[in-house]
Amino acid sequence: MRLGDVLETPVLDQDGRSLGAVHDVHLVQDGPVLPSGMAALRLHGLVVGKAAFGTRLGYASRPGRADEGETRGPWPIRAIVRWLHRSAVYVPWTCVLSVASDHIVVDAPPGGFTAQR
Amino acid sequence: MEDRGRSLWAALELLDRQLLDCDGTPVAKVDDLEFEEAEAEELPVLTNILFGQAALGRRFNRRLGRGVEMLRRVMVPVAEPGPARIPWGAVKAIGPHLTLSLARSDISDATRVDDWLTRHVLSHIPGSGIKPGGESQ
Amino acid sequence: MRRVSRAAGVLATAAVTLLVGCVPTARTAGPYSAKAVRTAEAVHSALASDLLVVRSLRRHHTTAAYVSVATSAAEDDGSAAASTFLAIQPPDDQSEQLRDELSDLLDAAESALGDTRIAGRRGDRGAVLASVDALTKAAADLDHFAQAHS
Amino acid sequence: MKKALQIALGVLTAIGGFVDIGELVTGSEVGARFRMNLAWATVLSLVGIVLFAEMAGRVAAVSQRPVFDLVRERLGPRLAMVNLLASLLITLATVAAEIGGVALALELATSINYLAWVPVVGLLVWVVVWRVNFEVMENVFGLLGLALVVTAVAVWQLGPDWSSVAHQVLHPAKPANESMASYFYYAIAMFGAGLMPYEVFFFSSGAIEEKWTSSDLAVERGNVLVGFPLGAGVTLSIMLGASLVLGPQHISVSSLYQSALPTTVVLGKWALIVVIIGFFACTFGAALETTLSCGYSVAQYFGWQWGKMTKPKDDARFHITLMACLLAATGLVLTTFDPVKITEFVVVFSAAALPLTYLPVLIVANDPGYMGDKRNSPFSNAVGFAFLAVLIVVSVATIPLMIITKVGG
Repeated sequence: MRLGDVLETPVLDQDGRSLGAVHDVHLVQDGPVLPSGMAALRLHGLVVGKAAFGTRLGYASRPGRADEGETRGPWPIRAIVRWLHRSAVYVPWTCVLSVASDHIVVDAPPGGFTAQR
Repeated sequence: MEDRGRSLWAALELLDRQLLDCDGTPVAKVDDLEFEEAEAEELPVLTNILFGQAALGRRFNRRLGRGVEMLRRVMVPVAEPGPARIPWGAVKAIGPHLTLSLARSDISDATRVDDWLTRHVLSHIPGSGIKPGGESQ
Repeated sequence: MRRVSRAAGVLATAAVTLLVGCVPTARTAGPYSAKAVRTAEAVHSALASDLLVVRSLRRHHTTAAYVSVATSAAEDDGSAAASTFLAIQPPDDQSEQLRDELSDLLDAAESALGDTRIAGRRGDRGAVLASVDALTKAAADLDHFAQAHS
Repeated sequence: MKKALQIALGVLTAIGGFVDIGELVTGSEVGARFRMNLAWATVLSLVGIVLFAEMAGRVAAVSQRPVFDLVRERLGPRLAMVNLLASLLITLATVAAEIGGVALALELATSINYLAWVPVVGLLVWVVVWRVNFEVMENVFGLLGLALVVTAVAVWQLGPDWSSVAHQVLHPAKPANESMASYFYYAIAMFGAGLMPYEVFFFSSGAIEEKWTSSDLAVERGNVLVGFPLGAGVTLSIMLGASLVLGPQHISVSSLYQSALPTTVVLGKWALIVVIIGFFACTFGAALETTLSCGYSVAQYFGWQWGKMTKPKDDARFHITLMACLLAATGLVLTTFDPVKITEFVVVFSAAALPLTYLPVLIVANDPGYMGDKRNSPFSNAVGFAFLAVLIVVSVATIPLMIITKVGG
C-alpha cells in the first residue's frame, strides 16, 4: 500500500455518507525494531476532512505534535486554514474496513469520530 | 531517532521532503512512502521510501505511474518491478530534510540518470571535465 | 444538469468581457478618428525622438553608432504606425476625408524620417543636422492634426 | 573585516544586479507617459521584493531549503507543478528578454543589428554559467552595472524642480489623457518589473550556493536592505530622466535607444558609452541569473542535486535543464519577436505568478521546526500578509486590465 494512493482518497462511512478525503496519515514509532536499532513506524490513523486547500501548510494541529512546534504564522492565514479544516476528524486505522483505489470505507462509531482540533 | 513512541504525520513531515545522503548531498525527494500489507489486526508498517519519476508520476495519475514504471523496467533490465526504493531503515534523521545513512553513490537509482547524461551528453561538451564517453578526468 | 448550466454561465461572462474589451476597430466614425489621432501621436513621437538625437549630435553628445541605430529605430516605429493606420478601411466619407488629410502628413513625416536614417546610417553629420527643419515641420503638422481631431 | 568586505561587495554588486531589461524598458516607458505618477508602484515593489527576498534568503540560510523545494513540500506536487510551469514560462521569457536586451545594448554600441548578436550572447551566457565561478560572475556584472548610476547623475545635472517631482511622487494622479485602466495596467507592469519570480529563486538558491548559514544573516540582510533599494533608485532615476526629457516631447518609448536618450542629451558622449556599458552589464547579469533560475526551480522541484559550484558530472540533469532553457530562450529571440515586446509581457505577468510562490515561503518562515528562533517577527508577518493581499489583488486584476486596455493601448 502506498501513501500516495491513500492521500486525498474519498472516505465513506458504512452507510455511504462521505466524511471528506484523507488529508494525512498518523504514524507512531512503536513498530518492530529495524536492523539500524530504531523502532519502525506503524500507521495508527488518518485525518479525514472536506477542505481541498492547505492540508499541508502546517496549521491544522495534529495530536501528539508538540504545541510549540506549531506554526503560528500570519494569524489571518492561520485562521482561514483552521476554519477550512474545522470539519476534519481523526479515524483510527482499526476502524478502516476496506481500502479501494477510489474510496475507503470506515466503520464510524455512533457519535462520529473525534473532531480533529 | 531512538525516541520510541514518537508521533509523526506522514504527509506533513515526510512526504515531498528532500532526501540528503550522509554527506549532505541531495539524493531525491520523498516521492512516496510504501507500507507493508498488515495481516489481520496488525497495523501497516512503513517499509520503504519510493522516489523517481515512476513514484511521482503515479501521484499525478495511476496510468502515468504504471507507464513510467514499465519504461523504467525496460531501461533498467535488472530492476525488480515498481519504482526506485530506499529502505526506511536507512533514514538517520528527520527535520526540514531527511538524512540517510547511505552515500549517494551507493544508491544506483539516484545517480543512474545523471551518470547516463554525463557519459552520453555532457562528456561531448568542452570544459565539462569529463572524457568523452568516460568517467571524469 | 447543474454542471452544464454553470459552465454555460461561465462561458457567457467570459464572452461578454472579451467583447467589451475589444470594441470593433473601425466600424463607426468615432473610433476611426481616435485611431487617426493615436497614429498622429505615434509618428509625432518618432519625429520627436529623432529631433532629440539630432540636437545631441549637434552638441557632439552622441556616437556615430548610436545615431545610426536611433534614426533607424525611429523610422521603423514611425512607418509601422503609419502603415497600420493606412491599412484600415475608413467606414464613411467623412473618415475617408480625414484619412486623406492625415496620409499627406504621414508621407511628409516618413520621408523626413527616411532622409535622417539614410544620413545617420552613412554617418553624414551635416545631412543629419540639415534634416532638422523637415522633422520639425512634420512634427508640428502632426501635432496640430492631433489637437484638431482629439 | 571579512564580513564588512562581503557586505560592501554585496552592496556594490546589488546596484547592477537588481536592475534588468524590465526596469530599463518599463521605467523609461512609464516615465515618458505618466511622468512620476507611477513612482509609487516601484516603491511598492521595492517593499515587496525586500520583504520576500529577505524571508526566502533567511529560510534558505537557516534551514538550507530553497524556494521551490518548499513550494512543492507545502502545496503538494500537483499545485506546485502548476506553479513550476507558470514560473518557468515567465523565467524563460525573461531569459529571452534579457538576451535580447544584451544584444540591443551591443547594437547601440556597434550599430550591428541585434539579431546578429543574439547567438553570440547566448553562447557567452552559456560559457559564463558553465565555467565561471559563482562569486566572480556576480561581482563582475554587479560592478559593471554600477555604470547605471550615470542615469542619476544625468537627472541631477538636469536640476529639475524637485518640489514638483516630489509632489508627483507623493500625490500621484492619473494624467487627464489616460484611462484609469491604462494607469493601473502600467502600475502593474512597473510593480512586476521590480518583482520578477527569478529574483527570489536566484537570491534563495544563491544563499545556498555561497554556503550561507544563520551566522551570515547580517550579510543577507545587508544585501537586501541596501541592494534592492539602490536598484530601485536607479529605476526611479531612469523613470525621472524619461519624464523630464522624453515626456515633454510627447515621446512614447518603444526601443532601448530611447532609454539612453535622457543621459545622452544631458551629459553627452562619454555618459552615453557608460550607460550602454551599464545596459550591457545589468542585462547580461540578469541573463545569467534567469538562466540559472530555470535550472534551480526545476532541480529543486524534483529534488535533483543542483548548483553552479558542483561538478557537472554530479548534477548533469541540472546543467542539461539549464542549457535546454538557454537554447529555447535564444531561439525565441531569434524568431525576431521584439525583445521589448517580450519584456512588456513578462513584467505584467510576473506579479500575477507570485502568490503561489510567496505563500509557502511566508509560512515556512514562521515554522519553528525550520527556523528555530529566526522566525518571522510579528511586524514582518503583518507586512508580509499585507504584501500577500497586494499580490492577490494584482494577479486577479492583471488579465481583465490587459483585455480592457488591449495590452496597455
